[in-house]
Amino acid sequence: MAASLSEREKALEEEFSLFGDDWELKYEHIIDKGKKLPPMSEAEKKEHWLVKGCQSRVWLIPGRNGNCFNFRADSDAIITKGIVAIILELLNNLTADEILKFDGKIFERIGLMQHLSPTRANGLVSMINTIKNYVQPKS
Amino acid sequence: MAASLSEREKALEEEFSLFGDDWELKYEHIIDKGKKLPPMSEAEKKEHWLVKGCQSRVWLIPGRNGNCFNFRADSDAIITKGIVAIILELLNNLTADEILKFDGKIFERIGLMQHLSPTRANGLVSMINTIKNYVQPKS
Amino acid sequence: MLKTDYMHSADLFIPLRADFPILSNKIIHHDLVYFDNAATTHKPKCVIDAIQEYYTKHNSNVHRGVHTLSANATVLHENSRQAFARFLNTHSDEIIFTSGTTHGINLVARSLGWKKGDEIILTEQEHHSNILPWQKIRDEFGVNLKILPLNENLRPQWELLPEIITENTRLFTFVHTSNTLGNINPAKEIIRKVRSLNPHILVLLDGAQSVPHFKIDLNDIEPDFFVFSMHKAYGPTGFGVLYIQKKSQSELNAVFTGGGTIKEVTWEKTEYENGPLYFEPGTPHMEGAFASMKALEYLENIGMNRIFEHDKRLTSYAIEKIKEMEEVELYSEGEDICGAVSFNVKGQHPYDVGVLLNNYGIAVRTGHHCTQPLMKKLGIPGTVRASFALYNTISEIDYFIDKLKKCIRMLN
Amino acid sequence: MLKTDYMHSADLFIPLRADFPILSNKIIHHDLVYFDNAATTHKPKCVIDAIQEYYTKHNSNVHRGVHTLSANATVLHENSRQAFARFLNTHSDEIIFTSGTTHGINLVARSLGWKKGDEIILTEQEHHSNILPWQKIRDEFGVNLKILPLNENLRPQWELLPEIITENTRLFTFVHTSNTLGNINPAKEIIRKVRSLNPHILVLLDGAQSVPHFKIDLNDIEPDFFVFSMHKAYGPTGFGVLYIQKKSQSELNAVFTGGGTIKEVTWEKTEYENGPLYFEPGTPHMEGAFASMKALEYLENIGMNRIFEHDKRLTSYAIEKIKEMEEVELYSEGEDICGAVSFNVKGQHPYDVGVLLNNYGIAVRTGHHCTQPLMKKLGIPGTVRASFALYNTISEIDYFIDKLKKCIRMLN
Ligand SMILES: Cc1ncc(COP(=O)(O)O)c(C=O)c1O
Ligand SMILES: Cc1ncc(COP(=O)(O)O)c(C=O)c1O
Repeated sequence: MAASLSEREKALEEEFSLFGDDWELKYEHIIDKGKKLPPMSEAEKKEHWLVKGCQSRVWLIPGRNGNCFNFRADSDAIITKGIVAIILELLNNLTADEILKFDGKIFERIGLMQHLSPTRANGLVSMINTIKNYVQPKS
Repeated sequence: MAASLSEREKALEEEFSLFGDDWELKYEHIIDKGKKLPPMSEAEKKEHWLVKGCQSRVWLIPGRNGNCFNFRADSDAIITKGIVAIILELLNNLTADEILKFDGKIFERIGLMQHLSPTRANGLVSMINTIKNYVQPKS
Repeated sequence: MLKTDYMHSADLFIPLRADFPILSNKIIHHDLVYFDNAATTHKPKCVIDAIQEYYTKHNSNVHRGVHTLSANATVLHENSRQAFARFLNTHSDEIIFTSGTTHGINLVARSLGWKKGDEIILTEQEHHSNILPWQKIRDEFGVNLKILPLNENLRPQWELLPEIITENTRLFTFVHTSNTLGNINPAKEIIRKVRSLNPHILVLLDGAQSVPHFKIDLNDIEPDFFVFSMHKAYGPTGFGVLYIQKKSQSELNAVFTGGGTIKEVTWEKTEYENGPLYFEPGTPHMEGAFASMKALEYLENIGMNRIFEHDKRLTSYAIEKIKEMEEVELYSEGEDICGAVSFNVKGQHPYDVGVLLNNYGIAVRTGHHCTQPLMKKLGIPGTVRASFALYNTISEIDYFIDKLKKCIRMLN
Repeated sequence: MLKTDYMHSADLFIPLRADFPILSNKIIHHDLVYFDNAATTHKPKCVIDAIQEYYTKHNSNVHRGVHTLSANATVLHENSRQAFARFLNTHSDEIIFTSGTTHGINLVARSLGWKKGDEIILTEQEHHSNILPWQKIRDEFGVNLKILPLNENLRPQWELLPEIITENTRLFTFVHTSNTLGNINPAKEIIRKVRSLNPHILVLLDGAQSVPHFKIDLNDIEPDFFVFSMHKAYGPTGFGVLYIQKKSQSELNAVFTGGGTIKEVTWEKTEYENGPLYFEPGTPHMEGAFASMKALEYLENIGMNRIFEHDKRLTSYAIEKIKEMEEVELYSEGEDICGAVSFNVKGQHPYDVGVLLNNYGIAVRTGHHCTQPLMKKLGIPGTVRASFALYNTISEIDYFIDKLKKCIRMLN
């Protein structure tokens, strides 16, 4: 069975704790994660998959695997892409119930954001909302 | 010959200096002046003679006496009427040249106003402007 | 008996006077007795300090910035929206920041589409800011403006609503608390009644004078639009709120537009934002939002219900005292008056009374209070209005009554 | 050589940094290097203190009050109008107080009457706030919107004016200094040219980015309308000015109205005030007017010409340094740039650059800067923009260039 959301968050915190207070190392790590995330083909980067409300463009394509969800994503900004990569690491192959528990606070805990601001610049809140919207049982 | 504007202002200052800092006496005096100013008949209180920009209504009817001007005025507020009475005391029977020199600062000197504010509440500035407008040689 | 009662309630607020630095100023050698609160209230130290804090710690343009100052300023700005939602018991996506009541009303007037024959109804008590925008709409679009007249007690004749409202009535607008008379209109009941007569009517409630004095529960009152200014509610100047009920937002086509309101702009076409941002073009009054949040917190800490009690008792006490003076004609009478009291000294112009009171350090407002149609109804050029805030006291009213008597003697 | 020169001029301003309390804040353990001044500038202590002074000494509603506080507040308010007239070399009855640039532009757009076939011309450099209001006018009134395109140096092709201007052209509007590129448009010459082609054209000049950097002489430039925001010129938020040339005032039928704008109101008809008050419905942002006056005095004390020299040298120095980096694409080039510099790191998204710079305490703005049509022209999603104020220094630019190099290494 796949690790639970909280287990994954814990693992991520440990991963980032290695860098201590060194933000340069942290960002290099994120940039690295961004680079490693397989890019989408240009054909896939449809308007329809754009997440609204980010300064950089983020495409997010949902998929299912039985009860679990599987997202693919890309961005034209590498740091955003790294953050997207982390979100996918945390949420892919989880059930809707688990995904809906995700609050993004982990990004504060690993020291990447001071607070999840509603600013449209970093589209984190938009990304999370878009994902939740996909997995939310439709009434 | 009638006293000049500056002589009249000086006399007025002396008149008010009697009251020292006692504003109640000053205002009683002004109210008194207001009461003594002959009222206009209702028929004379035409829209046309209204001075714009006072909180109370002020009617001002210009008249001439050779080279000199002669105004009559009334107001529905007694303090305003007292102030109008003072203005008439100061300006009636003077030439345009003299009248155009009037700056209203005397009201600060006799301690009636802290400064000639552009506020529309006390219409002093409007009254002075209206009078000057009448006496201004028309081009 | 009654008096002790008043004293008691008012006394509890006396320590709060220390929160308002301006109150220690002298006016012509007298302590300032500020009874012009319906025009604008003074600000507690926490609000003044908040402005200083804003500019020394947080200042930055909101929304799109990625840098820390900007991200923080954005959080603070949106926190303020949430504070308003909490304060008014509604949702933050219904809170539009404006520069004041007047701006909010104009925004609604201009953002609704009008067609010839539409009807707008307002009461004879309205403030010019809730008259002129509708007059303009009338003149430009051939809309009918209908007036709900006042009865002899100077209250709107609500019982005429069934006659006056038709299927063409598009908007009904009324003042929550009259700035001249101080009477509180029963907004919730009126709005229910209006909707029962025509469910499609939009209702705008002018809360400029209600917000400072009592708890507003928009979830309960349910207007489509609610407007007020923070400068009248212990907050900064240049800042106000327009509440637009979620389901009515789609009726509006924002009249003003510009930076910050869009998703995407091309020469051909612009895709606009949804929600409040759509109505807030340009850099907002960020200091105003921040300081207003602090003002709301200040009021919440005291408690709006206690403020209401205080202001009401002060008002009732003033009414009681004025009624004892037979030289005075009182226009504000009744159990529903809170915050403002209008009167005249018989045979005297309000201006004269105001000027003399000022010499005792007492600031009242005189004139038409931007309600000329109401003055016309009363057949007078204006009134003297004493209006109260949480920092006013019973002894200030006693002082005022005493000096009013002196003024009357001087004028006679 | 050149460098010493820069240093010298910039050095003279270093002591002024102490006037800006926010500059001593730390951002993520770094000194704040604030290069987001085109979004909003910080405020000198005298402006912050003025706000405190306003609320502790002067606060009162202006215009109709007879009491001392109100009379004084009115004097201060009108003094502020006179201060603006002096600052801009014009007359106080041409100064209309607004809530900002965007508000001013919308006010003009909505207050002019339009007919089908009228033409509005604007440049490809405009800010959304100077595009969207005209798009709305186009869509509602069937007015034609014509775009003056940019040449390869990203300057408007002024030489096309004779082609593009016709007898139907009602309004020409352009930005004085581009907020994205920083280029100063030769306003005076352009306006003369436009008028020579059609003397009836109204000209609106968007001064949001010029007022903070150089002396504006409206008597010399002679636009019909001039708009700016004080928050970008060391003043408070929520306050701006719309200048309307006296002889053009009669062309406007104010779109927003309300308390304070009238001589007399009856149900049938309203007689409006003349001059600025006609355009200023509602209680003004009195604190804003007062604090802005202090901001103008602060700038006048330093001298706008010295500020221009300082800001220009800083900008030129930044351009020179950026041009030395071959990984960077610079969009702001030329002798006419002052205050803002836009660039991108080749192959990198501006967002990434902005986020990394922020971690060094450097606040730049990234994105489209509310100039999407210009971005489209450039074929990019956005830029990194560094924009300067009088408190910035040459050594801050050196630090920024150094860290920019680090960021580029991290991203590659
Ligand atoms: C050139 C230009 N015009 C207009 C604006 C809009 O100014 P404000 O947001 O203060 O209304 C700005 C600033 O964002 C600007 O830079
Ligand atoms: C009832 C009422 N409506 C509207 C207004 C206008 O408010 P503002 O001047 O803050 O826009 C006022 C205050 O003057 C008011 O008392």
